[in-house]
Amino acid sequence: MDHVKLVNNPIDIAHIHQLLADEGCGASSVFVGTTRDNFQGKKVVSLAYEAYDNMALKEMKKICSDLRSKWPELKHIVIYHRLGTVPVCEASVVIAASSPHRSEALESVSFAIDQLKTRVPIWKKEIYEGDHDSEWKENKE
Amino acid sequence: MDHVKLVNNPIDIAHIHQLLADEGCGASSVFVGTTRDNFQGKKVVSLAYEAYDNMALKEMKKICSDLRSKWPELKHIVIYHRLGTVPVCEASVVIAASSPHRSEALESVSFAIDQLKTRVPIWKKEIYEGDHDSEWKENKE
Amino acid sequence: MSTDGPVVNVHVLFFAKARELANSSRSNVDVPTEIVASDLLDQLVSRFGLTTIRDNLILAHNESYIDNLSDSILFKEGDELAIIPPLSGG
Amino acid sequence: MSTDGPVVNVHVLFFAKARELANSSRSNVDVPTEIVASDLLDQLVSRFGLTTIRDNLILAHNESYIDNLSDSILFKEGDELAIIPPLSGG
Repeated sequence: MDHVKLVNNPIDIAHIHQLLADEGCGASSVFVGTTRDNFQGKKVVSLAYEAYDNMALKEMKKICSDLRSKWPELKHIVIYHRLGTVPVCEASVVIAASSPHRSEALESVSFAIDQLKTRVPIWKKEIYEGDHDSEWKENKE
Repeated sequence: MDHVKLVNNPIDIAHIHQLLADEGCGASSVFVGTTRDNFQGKKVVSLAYEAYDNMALKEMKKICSDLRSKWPELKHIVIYHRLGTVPVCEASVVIAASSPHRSEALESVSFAIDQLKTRVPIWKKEIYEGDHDSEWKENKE
Repeated sequence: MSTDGPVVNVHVLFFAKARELANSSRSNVDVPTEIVASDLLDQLVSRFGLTTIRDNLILAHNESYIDNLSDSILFKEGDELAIIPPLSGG
Repeated sequence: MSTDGPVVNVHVLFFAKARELANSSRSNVDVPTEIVASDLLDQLVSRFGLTTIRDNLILAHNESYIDNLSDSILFKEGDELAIIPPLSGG
């Protein structure tokens, strides 16, 4: 099953693992992206995320379909992205997959996070300590 | 920090994620190996794991050192393996890492699970439903 | 928008830096029923004060990226157009 | 063990299938102070009934794998030797 969501509250990681559970699966892979406390020497207080919601969900679902055509053995796929203010150390994105064997779960999660960064319309602004202007970030190709 | 353990009880996944948390880290990757319910048409009831404990811990620590020399940015590494009887759907192994950027976390976890399977002295026996003899498994190269 | 032919009214959405510069997250704009994407983008950029980020913007039409700015877009009344600055999700 | 030279007593550990076939998880055995690994393995295999899995076994000496069965091992009293069937952790 595909679980795709934009959420405004902290992501419950234990729940993600439950979504992956399947008696026929031997492997789960979970990637968690979290807010870092620094960028080029400036202290990051939090990140503010915004999305083009409908299109973001559409692109996240396309990523799921792409994963399933590349790795047909995949059982469950989870792509959750948090919006709004995300404090340091909390998860902004979780991508997870389960499959009978490990390579599919591991490879598909790596692939999916790269895809998410290049095609899902979501933006983050870093908010710094002190009087540094906050800054819209840009994912590298 | 390196967290290496052989455990006899269910592995608490939420706790693993806590061990990875770090203000300077933007990425965590968690791999969970679970017991599957089938092998070549036979229904698997549970797995029984045994280890050469001291040597297994030593090899698990060596994997941590190898990861740190290949990916010096890694922050926390967790390698937990469960021993004894592991029912279907429960985790037998968890490998996890956190790092400032995502590629190190993802690649190191993939590498570590391959290493664990080829060099850590742990064995599993599959216990089947019905009157099929239980069977010692063998990891493929 | 400057145009000679038939026009339709579409919704334009602004995000992130583009939203801040435009001082708006959403606007309704008359656009030609057919226009080359780069021409449209130029007109939106000048109208909404996005000159400083012009070269980093792409467009999405009805929730699909316009991959090539030299493509023509066909608009219907009520279509949705989005101004997309560089992504930074994840 | 059959040997002519000086011997020392070492602990031998058996795991998984080897443990089941040997009917034991641990034994104390006199071994030569120096012996080629494959010769030692042959003697242990015949003494502990491991013939059916001989070709799949490797040895660990004091918790380190003996990578090459043609290597010689030097033993001291109380050393630990382990009979290692194919691994299946994970």
